[in-house]
Amino acid sequence: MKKMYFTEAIDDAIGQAMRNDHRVVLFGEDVPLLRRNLLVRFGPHRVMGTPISESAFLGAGVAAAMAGLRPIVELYMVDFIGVAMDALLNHAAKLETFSGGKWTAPLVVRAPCGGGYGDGGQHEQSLWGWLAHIPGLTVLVPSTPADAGSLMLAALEHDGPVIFLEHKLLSESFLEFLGSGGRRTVTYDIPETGVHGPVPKKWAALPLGKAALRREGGDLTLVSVGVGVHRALEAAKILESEGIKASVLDLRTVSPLDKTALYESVGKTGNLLVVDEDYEGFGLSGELAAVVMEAGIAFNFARVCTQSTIPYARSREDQILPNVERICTAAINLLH
Amino acid sequence: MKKMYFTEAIDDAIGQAMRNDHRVVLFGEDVPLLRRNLLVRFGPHRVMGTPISESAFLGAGVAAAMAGLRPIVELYMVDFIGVAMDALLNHAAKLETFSGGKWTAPLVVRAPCGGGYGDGGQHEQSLWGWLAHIPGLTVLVPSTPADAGSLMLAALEHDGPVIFLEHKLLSESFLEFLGSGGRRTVTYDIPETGVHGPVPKKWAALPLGKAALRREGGDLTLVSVGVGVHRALEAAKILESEGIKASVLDLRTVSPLDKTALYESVGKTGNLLVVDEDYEGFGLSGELAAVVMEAGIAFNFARVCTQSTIPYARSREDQILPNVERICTAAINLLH
Amino acid sequence: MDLWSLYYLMKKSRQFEAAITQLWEQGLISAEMHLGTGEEAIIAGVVSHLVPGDAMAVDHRGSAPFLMRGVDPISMLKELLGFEDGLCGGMGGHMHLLSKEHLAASSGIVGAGGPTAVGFALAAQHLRPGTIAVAFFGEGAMNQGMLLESINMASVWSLPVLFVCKDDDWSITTESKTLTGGELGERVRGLGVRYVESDGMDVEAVRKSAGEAIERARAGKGPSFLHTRCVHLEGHLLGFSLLRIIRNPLKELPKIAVPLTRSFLRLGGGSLRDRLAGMRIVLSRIMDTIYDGRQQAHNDPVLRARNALQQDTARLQELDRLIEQEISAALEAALVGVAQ
Amino acid sequence: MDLWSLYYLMKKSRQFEAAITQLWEQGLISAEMHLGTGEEAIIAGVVSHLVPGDAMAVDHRGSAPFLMRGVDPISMLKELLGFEDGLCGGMGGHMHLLSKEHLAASSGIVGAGGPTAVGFALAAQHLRPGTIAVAFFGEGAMNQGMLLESINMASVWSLPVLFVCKDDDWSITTESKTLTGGELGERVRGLGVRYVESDGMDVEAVRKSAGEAIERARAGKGPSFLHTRCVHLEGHLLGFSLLRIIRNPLKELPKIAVPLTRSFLRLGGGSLRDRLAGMRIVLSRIMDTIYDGRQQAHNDPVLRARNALQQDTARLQELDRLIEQEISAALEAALVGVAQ
Ligand SMILES: Cc1ncc(C[n+]2csc(CCOP(=O)(O)OP(=O)(O)O)c2C)c(N)n1
Ligand SMILES: Cc1ncc(C[n+]2csc(CCOP(=O)(O)OP(=O)(O)O)c2C)c(N)n1
Ligand SMILES: [Mg+2]
Ligand SMILES: [Mg+2]
Repeated sequence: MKKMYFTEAIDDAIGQAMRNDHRVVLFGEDVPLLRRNLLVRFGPHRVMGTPISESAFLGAGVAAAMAGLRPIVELYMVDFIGVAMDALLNHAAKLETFSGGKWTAPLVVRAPCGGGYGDGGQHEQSLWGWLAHIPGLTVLVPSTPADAGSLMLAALEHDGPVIFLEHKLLSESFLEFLGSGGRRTVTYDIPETGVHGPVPKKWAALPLGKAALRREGGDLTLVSVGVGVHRALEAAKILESEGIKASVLDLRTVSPLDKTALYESVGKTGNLLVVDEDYEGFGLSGELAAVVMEAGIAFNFARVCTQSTIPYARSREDQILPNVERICTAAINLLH
Repeated sequence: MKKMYFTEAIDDAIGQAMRNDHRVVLFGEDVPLLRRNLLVRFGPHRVMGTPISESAFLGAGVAAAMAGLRPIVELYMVDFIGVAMDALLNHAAKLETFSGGKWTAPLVVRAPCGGGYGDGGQHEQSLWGWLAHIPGLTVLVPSTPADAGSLMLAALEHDGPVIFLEHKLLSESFLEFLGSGGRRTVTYDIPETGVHGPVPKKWAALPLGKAALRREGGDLTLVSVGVGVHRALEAAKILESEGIKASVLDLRTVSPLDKTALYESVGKTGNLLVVDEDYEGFGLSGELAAVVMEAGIAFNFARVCTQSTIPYARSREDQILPNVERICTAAINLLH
Repeated sequence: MDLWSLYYLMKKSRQFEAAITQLWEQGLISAEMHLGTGEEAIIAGVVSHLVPGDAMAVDHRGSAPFLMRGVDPISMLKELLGFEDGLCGGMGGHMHLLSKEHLAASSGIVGAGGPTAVGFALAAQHLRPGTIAVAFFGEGAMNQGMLLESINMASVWSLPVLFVCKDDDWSITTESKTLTGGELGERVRGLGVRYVESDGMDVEAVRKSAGEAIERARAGKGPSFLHTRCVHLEGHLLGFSLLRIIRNPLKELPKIAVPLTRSFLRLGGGSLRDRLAGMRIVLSRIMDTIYDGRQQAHNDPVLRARNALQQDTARLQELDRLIEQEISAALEAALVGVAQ
Repeated sequence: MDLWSLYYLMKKSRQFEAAITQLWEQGLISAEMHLGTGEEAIIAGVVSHLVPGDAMAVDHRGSAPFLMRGVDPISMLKELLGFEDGLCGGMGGHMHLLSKEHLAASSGIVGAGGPTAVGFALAAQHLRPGTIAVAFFGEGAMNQGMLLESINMASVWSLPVLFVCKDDDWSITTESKTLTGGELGERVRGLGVRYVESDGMDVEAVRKSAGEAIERARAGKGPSFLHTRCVHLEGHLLGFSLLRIIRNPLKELPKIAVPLTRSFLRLGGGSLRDRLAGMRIVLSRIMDTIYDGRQQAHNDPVLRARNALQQDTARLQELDRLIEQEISAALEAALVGVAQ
């Protein structure tokens, strides 16, 4: 079976979409070099570099989508959405409602996210729960090459704005671009099955809002996205050796949530442990608790999230970001 | 006892702070006219107008606070934070951690928020839960003139960044400025006790993170902030006539949350109904569910929030924003 | 297009906004209402060049450009009234008028028209060569970063955009020049875009300079920036406080003067010098409102055009009558079923 | 301050960043590392004017300005190593160096130095009259809205700010002029701020023009913008891919060339013309890197100053020796307890 790297898979799926739909264009800072393989295949009219003007080019992406294109707008990192949030908060997310359902913006915002490699708290945020708070935005966080490519295709087929978050620990090429390629002396805790894996011959869109049960176990349900899924799977192995059987649910889509899958698993296990690399408060972990409560399911709840600004020091960073040890401890406390 | 209007109380408290501390300065768009009473008392060096450059003047507020001032930066409406989010997300909120606790930014961001008067979905957002997601930000949402003044003073005494949200339905002068003053033909559902009420002779800071139990009842706990508190109180009256006794907890501070007060009340009633004018998903309502679950308290949960982009049509708007009828129905469903 | 047709567009818009004002005064429009009253010559001079496929990004003053672009007045009035059969199903409202059919989008976020026009123009380049995008905004927006970024992007991507600055000197209660450094022309050229000025009260002048700029854009010669001056006869929005003071001083002035004086005299605070400086600023905003162009008829572009057409009074009166009929018919149609 | 002292500052910074490079290569610095190597003349020429109470906002290249401003090299190295006794307790790291004592703040957000300098200057005006704020940023940041907004604000508030643009032609892999419209000078003047240019390789030239600008600011005469050119000898960051290709083509080129060619030849996609145009862009970025100033010694401001001081070789060698000692001592001190 064909195998690909995470970012390779995304770019490959984009290539397929660009080949089949001339409305798909790509722009962002340094995109001509970062996506050079697409540039030399589709040319400079479809793969464009932008100035360091996020609010202008993200806003332009929204309008270009309104006017018939299917743009993929790249941010260097999701953290930099700060300067351009207006385009999402007040425009992309609101267009469909404001127009009485008559106008939509099929825009894909692609942004590297996440930490675990020592870049400091202004360059390692996740923010998926934060973005999902805004009605009208779809938020995708793939955890494997296969999902990454298929979800990118789904994003491109979707008629509304989609935020596609690409975890840096899974992006071989981005980490190498950030400097790791310049030396052999540095290593990160990279989930192998996330960074490289089997992919379909031809890309087909995954349905949005469909979670994947990565592992089944009756004692508790670990729910996560992105790198967190791999940490959860690792923890589940260890827990098994302690006699605890954990299910691992990969949401894949933060918004809309796959409530059905959530109810089913938590309904069985009666224990929900959320593993979320995004900030703990007022985000994904709380929403999952609320949603399951609203369904009237009786369950115990715990969460392992990022509780504060991410420290620069690798050792401290590893403590703040959800890690296997914290997940195991939380699971054991939850059950006993 | 002395009585004041909501915005009058805030400006009065600011006046007291400016009198006692020369480091307190005030700037924002149209501030010279909007805060003219402070301008003619303290002069143009302390009360300054800015160009329509939110990202520059909000970022400048952060740095001015770092360098020794105690600025109050005004946004015309909290919705406009979109263009300036970077100053909060990546700077104000992170400074204390990034500096190893050695440097803080005692900044107050004052912004009108909330809907209920027909200004449309781009000008009526609440966003308090959204802002509270970011570690390092304090978020205040007063519901009475007395709290508004005392919390503004607390904000000015706090050493970190504080977002102070002033609900437009409570701000007599802002609504009149937006045009209602030009005619007698329009009325809004304005909570009387919120817009005008008793205030202390001399302003003293309220402790941050301290909720207020506005009403005590043993059957369920209604938790809210801002105008929602008044809607909840109104609903509680009606519920009483149906034999349901509701407590109403006014959080006043969204972040940090007063967990103690929350545990105490929900512990007694066993039923939590969140009334939140901010968007439902991934926000305050979910966080409250999670926090109470983590405390291991057994309870039923429901929420009445804003579930989508706010419609322009007044009638639809009244349905989308938490209203008394929806609160009563939710309460009854929760208990039966 | 001759002056008669331009006058028709402008007068119709003026009449249309008179109807909106009526609805607003009756309380049928609940919140803020910004009009284009006073900027009709700019809008008509530009919009009269647009053809199907051209796109338009407008700010918080959407009614005039939408009407002149051909959006149905009835559906717009119904939108402002919040009816389900309004232009946007009653969901958008006056600051968020949207017409996919006309590729016309409004936003209440100052400066947002910049990125929107750039995106529209990018789509035009790819999908509808020869079509263009126009952005309307005020001079206050020229301090909003995303608009400045957009002017630069239009330049480096050589996009078919016309940026139209409707300069009325004011940003709500602020006199924009006091907070805008340098010259707009230099600022725009420094972002790489061709800069032209035109008399915003003179519809034919605007139409001419807009025409040249739009031709260039259609021909792939890149963006232009058109700087025009105008006054907003109704002030920033309906019920604008500064105008209320001047129009009804006996009623409005005390509301402001009493607390102001009390605060001016209040113990504790700045020196007398500081306080006087502050007072001077407040008063100047009121004085400048009294003496600024908003009050002067010769700044009314519709009247100006009308005077130029006086020679044929009969035709003029006939035209005015038709427009009045058209609009009051639209108003009636929109209000069908509303208990007056 | 004479050339010897300026050379001392620059050479010390160069040596310091050599030490940082060592740590980075040893993997003791985990992620991105941007150096100021090549811009020392600009930093020294400006920072040598600063006095206690002056403030400084820097971008992602913090080590040089912080060192020259007098921040302890040991605590900075410890910060980069993530130690609890580092400058920021190991919490900030290289893009977020902060020193309250020096009123010096870094940010990894391009353009953020603008608002920061404006805020620092506002506080200076209120609390420390006569002191000023400096902002260091690259030419790429001149397309970031908040920086443009800040230049305008400094102008209209007449703040004591010196904006220093370190123009190296590049934003990572992008040649900035291809995406920057107009002339920076016109852009800055159009925002109302005084514009000066100076040779960024010549520390005395920079010091002179910075001195004049800073004097004006201290005297309450408002902000200036200093445009200087430089090259970053190590490229955008340590391990910069474009430089790796050039320095080690046999190893690096295939990694890029193989997938690139495969994709260039892949079925489905643009016309041959499009593909060639795309290929030309990729190749030009590599070629321009080969031929651009980064490779040329005469663009090294430290060498330049050194040549000017050649007449007194003995003193020069002695000074170099002292600097080396100073830095290696700092390195040792920082590494105490780290198993090498
Ligand atoms: C980003 C943002 N900041 C502030 C506001 C509040 N606001 C609405 S209109 C306006 C003044 C705009 O002035 P100008 O651009 O000159 O347009 P004019 O109203 O004069 O036609 C302001 C500050 C807003 N809507 N959006
Ligand atoms: C808002 C924002 N957008 C993008 C980036 C990614 N980024 C980091 S440095 C850089 C290039 C900056 O170029 P320039 O300002 O010229 O500084 P130089 O690196 O050339 O010294 C970019 C795009 C960022 N850090 N912040
Ligand atoms: Mg204006
Ligand atoms: Mg550069």
